[in-house]
Amino acid sequence: MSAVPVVEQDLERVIAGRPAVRPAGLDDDALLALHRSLVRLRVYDERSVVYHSQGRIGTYAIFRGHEAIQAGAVHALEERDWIFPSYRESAIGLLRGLPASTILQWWRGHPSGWWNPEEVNVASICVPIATHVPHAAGLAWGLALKESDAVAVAIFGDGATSEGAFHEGANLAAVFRAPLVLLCNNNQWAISTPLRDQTAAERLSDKAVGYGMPAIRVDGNDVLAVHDAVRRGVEHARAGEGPTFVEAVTYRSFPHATADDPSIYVDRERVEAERGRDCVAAYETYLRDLGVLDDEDVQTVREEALAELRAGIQAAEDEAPGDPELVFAHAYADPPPDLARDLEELRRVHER
Amino acid sequence: MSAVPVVEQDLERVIAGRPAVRPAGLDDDALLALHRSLVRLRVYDERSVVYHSQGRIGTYAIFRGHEAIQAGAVHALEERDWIFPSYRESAIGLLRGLPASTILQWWRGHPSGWWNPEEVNVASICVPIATHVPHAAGLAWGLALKESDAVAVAIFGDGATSEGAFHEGANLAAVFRAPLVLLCNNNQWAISTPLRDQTAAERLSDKAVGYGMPAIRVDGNDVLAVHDAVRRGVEHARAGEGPTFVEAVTYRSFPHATADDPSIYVDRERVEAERGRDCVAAYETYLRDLGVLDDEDVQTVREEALAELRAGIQAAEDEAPGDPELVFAHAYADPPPDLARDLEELRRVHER
Amino acid sequence: MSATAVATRELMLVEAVNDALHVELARDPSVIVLGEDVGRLGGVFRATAGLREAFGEKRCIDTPLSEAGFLGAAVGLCMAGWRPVVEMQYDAFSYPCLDQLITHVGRYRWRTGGRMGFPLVIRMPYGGGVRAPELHDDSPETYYVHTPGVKVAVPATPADAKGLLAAAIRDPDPVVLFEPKLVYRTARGAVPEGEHVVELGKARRAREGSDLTLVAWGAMVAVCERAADDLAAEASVEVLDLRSLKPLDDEALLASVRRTGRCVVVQEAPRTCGFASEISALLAEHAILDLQGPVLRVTGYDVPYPYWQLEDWYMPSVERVVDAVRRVLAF
Amino acid sequence: MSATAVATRELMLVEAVNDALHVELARDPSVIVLGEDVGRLGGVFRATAGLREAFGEKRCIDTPLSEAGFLGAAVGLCMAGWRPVVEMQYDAFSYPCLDQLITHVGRYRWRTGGRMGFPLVIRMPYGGGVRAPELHDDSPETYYVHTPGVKVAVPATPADAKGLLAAAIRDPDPVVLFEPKLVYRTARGAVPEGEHVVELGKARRAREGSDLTLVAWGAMVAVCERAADDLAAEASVEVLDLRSLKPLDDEALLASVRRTGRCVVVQEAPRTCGFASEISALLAEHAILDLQGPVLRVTGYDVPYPYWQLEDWYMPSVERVVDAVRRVLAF
Ligand SMILES: Cc1ncc(C[n+]2csc(CCOP(=O)(O)OP(=O)(O)O)c2C)c(N)n1
Ligand SMILES: Cc1ncc(C[n+]2csc(CCOP(=O)(O)OP(=O)(O)O)c2C)c(N)n1
Ligand SMILES: [Mg+2]
Ligand SMILES: [Mg+2]
Repeated sequence: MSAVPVVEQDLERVIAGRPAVRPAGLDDDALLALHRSLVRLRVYDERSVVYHSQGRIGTYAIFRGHEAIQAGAVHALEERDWIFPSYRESAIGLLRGLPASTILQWWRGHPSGWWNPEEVNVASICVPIATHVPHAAGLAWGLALKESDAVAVAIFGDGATSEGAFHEGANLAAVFRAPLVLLCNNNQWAISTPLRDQTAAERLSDKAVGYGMPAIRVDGNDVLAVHDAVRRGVEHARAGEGPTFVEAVTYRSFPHATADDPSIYVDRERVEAERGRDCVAAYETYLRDLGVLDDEDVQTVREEALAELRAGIQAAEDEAPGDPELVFAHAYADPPPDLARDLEELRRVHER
Repeated sequence: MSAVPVVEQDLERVIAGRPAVRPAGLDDDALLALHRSLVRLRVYDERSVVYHSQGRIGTYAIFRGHEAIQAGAVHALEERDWIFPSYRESAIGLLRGLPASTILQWWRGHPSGWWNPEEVNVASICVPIATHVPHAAGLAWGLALKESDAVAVAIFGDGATSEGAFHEGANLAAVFRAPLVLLCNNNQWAISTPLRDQTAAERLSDKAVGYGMPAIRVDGNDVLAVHDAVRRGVEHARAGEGPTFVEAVTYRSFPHATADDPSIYVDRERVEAERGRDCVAAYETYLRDLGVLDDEDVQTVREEALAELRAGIQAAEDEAPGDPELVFAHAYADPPPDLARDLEELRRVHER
Repeated sequence: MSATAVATRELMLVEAVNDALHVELARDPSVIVLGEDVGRLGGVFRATAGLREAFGEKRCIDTPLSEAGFLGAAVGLCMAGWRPVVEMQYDAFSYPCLDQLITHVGRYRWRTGGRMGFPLVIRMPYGGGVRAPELHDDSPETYYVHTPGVKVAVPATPADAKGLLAAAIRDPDPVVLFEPKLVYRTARGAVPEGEHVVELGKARRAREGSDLTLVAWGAMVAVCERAADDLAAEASVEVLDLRSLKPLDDEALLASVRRTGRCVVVQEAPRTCGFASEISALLAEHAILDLQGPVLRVTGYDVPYPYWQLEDWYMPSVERVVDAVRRVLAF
Repeated sequence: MSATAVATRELMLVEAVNDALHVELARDPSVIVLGEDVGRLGGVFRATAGLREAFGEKRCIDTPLSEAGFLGAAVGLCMAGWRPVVEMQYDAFSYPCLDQLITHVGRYRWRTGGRMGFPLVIRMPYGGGVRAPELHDDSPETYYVHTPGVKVAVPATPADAKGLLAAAIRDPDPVVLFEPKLVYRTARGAVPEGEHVVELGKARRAREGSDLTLVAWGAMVAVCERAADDLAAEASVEVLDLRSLKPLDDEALLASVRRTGRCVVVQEAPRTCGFASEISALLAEHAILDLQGPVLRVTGYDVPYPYWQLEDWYMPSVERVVDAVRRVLAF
């Protein structure tokens, strides 16, 4: 393999070197597990784009190229640690045992797209930008108050750092030394808005200084670098030292979502160049260099992932449509009485 | 005089040295004008506390000890430059020609406490924390878009830096290179909340890094240091280089407001020590050392200020109570018709 | 709710709030209090006084100045098994938290398919008449009660201030409590000692009457009672204290108006889309044949809350209430 | 408003919005547009397409992702003499700006004693039915219309989308414009070319009728028209498109209901304190003797807007409107 080309200066990297060097603390199984996660995410994403074009799921936020950030983070965590995803990490629950059908149903607008965060320690997908950062801070702080040693990771974009919610959540986490990793997927775009219109800071990791927390800035296409950065943040957090900001620098070389047409605003050459730096391919080359992975393995992992997705879409499509009762369910544990009357009314009108 | 004692490490100072050195660019008149402003603010504040205790004005936010920050800033500006005060700088308009009675009426809850910001380039007093930061950013940016060379200063507290509004305003100002000085009165308290519970950052000025703007950190009890810092920020802004963050470090050694009893939460010894570092006294000593000021001058300036305040409270008290019509006035330039009906109704009911 | 033999103490409304917090924090170790200045200071109105001393600084927490941040954190605290009671320092300073409220507090349980609970409480002093600078006088209940997934209560008496807060803390859902700051220290009354819970969704008949129903909540209940006194020679006026806006005791409302045939609703908030409009709408839907006159609303106006020397012209006065009642009676 | 000879073009609603922006930016050099993705991209719905090309990047500005920040900045831009038109990308993503809206946009003119103007416009796509993930479907008009100091309008047709936006831009006060995204590309109609202004505060009779008035705004107007069609054999149903919620054309409302004697109000937003409640309350106050039956509201429910496979159960349907009309007629 050739070294992952320089996306930006000043980034930590692991897999860029030749000959490939095995990172400390990761044995073959761990390296291959990471690979499997990358591929599962990649295949989920690829298939979702196809399913969307077939009209089988709704609008979908593509994460191709960002699998290294997601898999790198999850593998740096223990099962008891919490993940707070944005819409960009909609499928991260796969790596925690959520069935593909659940996540597909989320994108299909089916009520069974709901999951129980507590079962997998993955919070609900956050649609509004950055508002989950205070949740993650509160959860992490709340766990520490209960003397648990679990930690949390919140994942958000470069654009998210402009929101007040990011600021307030990050500041609060630092003040309360919440065991939290703030993982910023700096893909350099917020829909059509480039990073330079988002901030005048040179690096997003510079923001950490103002919160009095350490920052690590890594190549977001390098799954091992992300893994290592998040691992260090997690150790810091578990040791009671508070939050860390991790900036994972990558590039959004695909549309923001299926509805988006980036041809209006992006530089095609840059996109082409960035596509050549694919994080999954880079890692596969690295593992091959290490002698840990061969073509057959790649094939098997991919086929398993494809089977998982095929089964997932099948399960999703086989599921009965949601009962209208669900419109009224779950908002309250102890609902105001008019909701029951409304449901009755609705049934009467539509079932006559 | 003895040097102003060290409030914190790592602060820029001007008047701390002996023998006193005249700062470049400020002649006797300028130095004395600054003194006069300090005294006018001091007297306004002292009298307001008295007026409050006499029941002649309502709850009042004391700014004793912060006069150096306010006067230092105003004197670093041209008349065409805008000031965005918080409640803590309620009387800053005095230095721009607002009558004391106007500001006293604000605290008396009289509608003539309203002023026209455009006339003095002083925005309305901002009561909610930090929400004026985006206004100042927008105004400054808007002026630049009109190719004016005026700049703006927004003044806010240490606590304000925790709010999303501060963050969003600061970031936006930096992105649009708005000609703005963000002047933080770090008095180390937000009501009863000390700075260490507000942020884990070592210095508030560290926050500037994350916005890609320069920062200056000065002794907020040193009017010349504040003046110099704001002046540099203003020059930077006027040159089209964008915003600067100025942290003026002081200490709130008086209650948050007349309703507050800090004895519950402050350290009395620290308060006593801080009171000994009074910014007005320090500057007077400095001017005496320079030979620019003598006891008689001090006396005169103070008496003039007192006369201004006496006349102000008189004028305020002489003013007729506001017409109930004002309840309905001014919200809209072109009000929905029901407001006129409401006024009629109100008159009918209360005047029978 | 309370049996006849319950011991009571005479308390001011804000003391009753404080009492509820002491009792509930002692009862349930998962209850924690957070907000600006609630710890060291015990709150700018002293509603949280003594909590830090009694329960330690991990259960009564001074937050950074960031309403959206600490309400968002409270969502996370719920996920970690806590029952946070969040103080907003004043009505208008709760507005920065509306985004968290609308997008998360009211929706997170739904998002989990009802599998996780968000038993958080937001309490705040609200309302005018306190001779304070602007933005210390708002009555923002509409923003909250219009938001799905949350409940809203407003006490008018010390006993209800304690009982509704206790109910809110024990409720499995997010509850917003508006405390009428105008009467924090002037409303005094007997408050049951120890545990005292006033079920959400039950109105209180503050005064019985047969000719017209005055509907109010919070500080306006006392205004209505004074109006009823002033009208005693002319009419028998019932005063219904809603206590809880969501869930709403629509049965009590409809029963009262069906009996009296007339209704005036009184609120401090601006008129358009205020909760008084909701009450009128319910009557227009369910009591149209019972109404012997128009349903009038006596409300704040659709303008910014004025400078305080003029605030008595803005707040619903006894005179305005009396006038409205007379107009309905004369209809 | 428009003379008979005005040239028109057939446009989709979102095109009419775009047209208004082009015309108004050309007319008045102090009008500028800002928001997320309004520049390079021309808006996620392409409502601002072509503006940057036509007027330059200083008059069509991509902001950082910070709704409170750029609405706050718009307040400052007004102070510098600009007339900013701010886009919120979606209804629910406007919630972070509510604090600026309530504490400043609606109050700043008042604060200056009426001496400074704040002619800003907030426009946003709103409403459900678009098969999108959560928080892309809200109808938040209550939060805005309850806030003093702002005006609120909601077009239902392409011509009104253009005319109301032009009126909002020319208005001396802050105006919030809700654009029904559901019909952005399906509502088509003749739109006057060039300058076209539809005065705020004038309702539009979308359909004439004598037995009952259906009151609606935005995307619900078409639902009401379909319901009126379905009912044609049974009753003559009038459809009143309010167009502007504040100022409200209460004369047109009362005139219509006085004539028909019956009213059903239809809105997408949750029921409690929705604008439908305000309409009901106005009728209960001013038309009580004219009403021949209850005023019914057909609304969204007081629950989070559901996952989209269920959204048709949540949104007011033609069936629900028809049912409500029949109930009132049978009363
Ligand atoms: C509060 C809010 N405002 C606007 C949006 C609309 N929106 C969805 S994604 C997006 C861009 C986000 O960019 P970034 O944070 O960089 O994340 P990325 O999409 O690149 O992963 C915007 C503006 C939103 N979801 N929430
Ligand atoms: C949004 C908001 N929240 C809460 C308050 C109540 N409050 C008034 S002053 C204050 C403390 C402000 O501290 P800081 O920013 O340091 O300014 P200082 O008072 O020290 O000048 C608080 C919490 C407010 N005015 N606005
Ligand atoms: Mg991005
Ligand atoms: Mg302070």
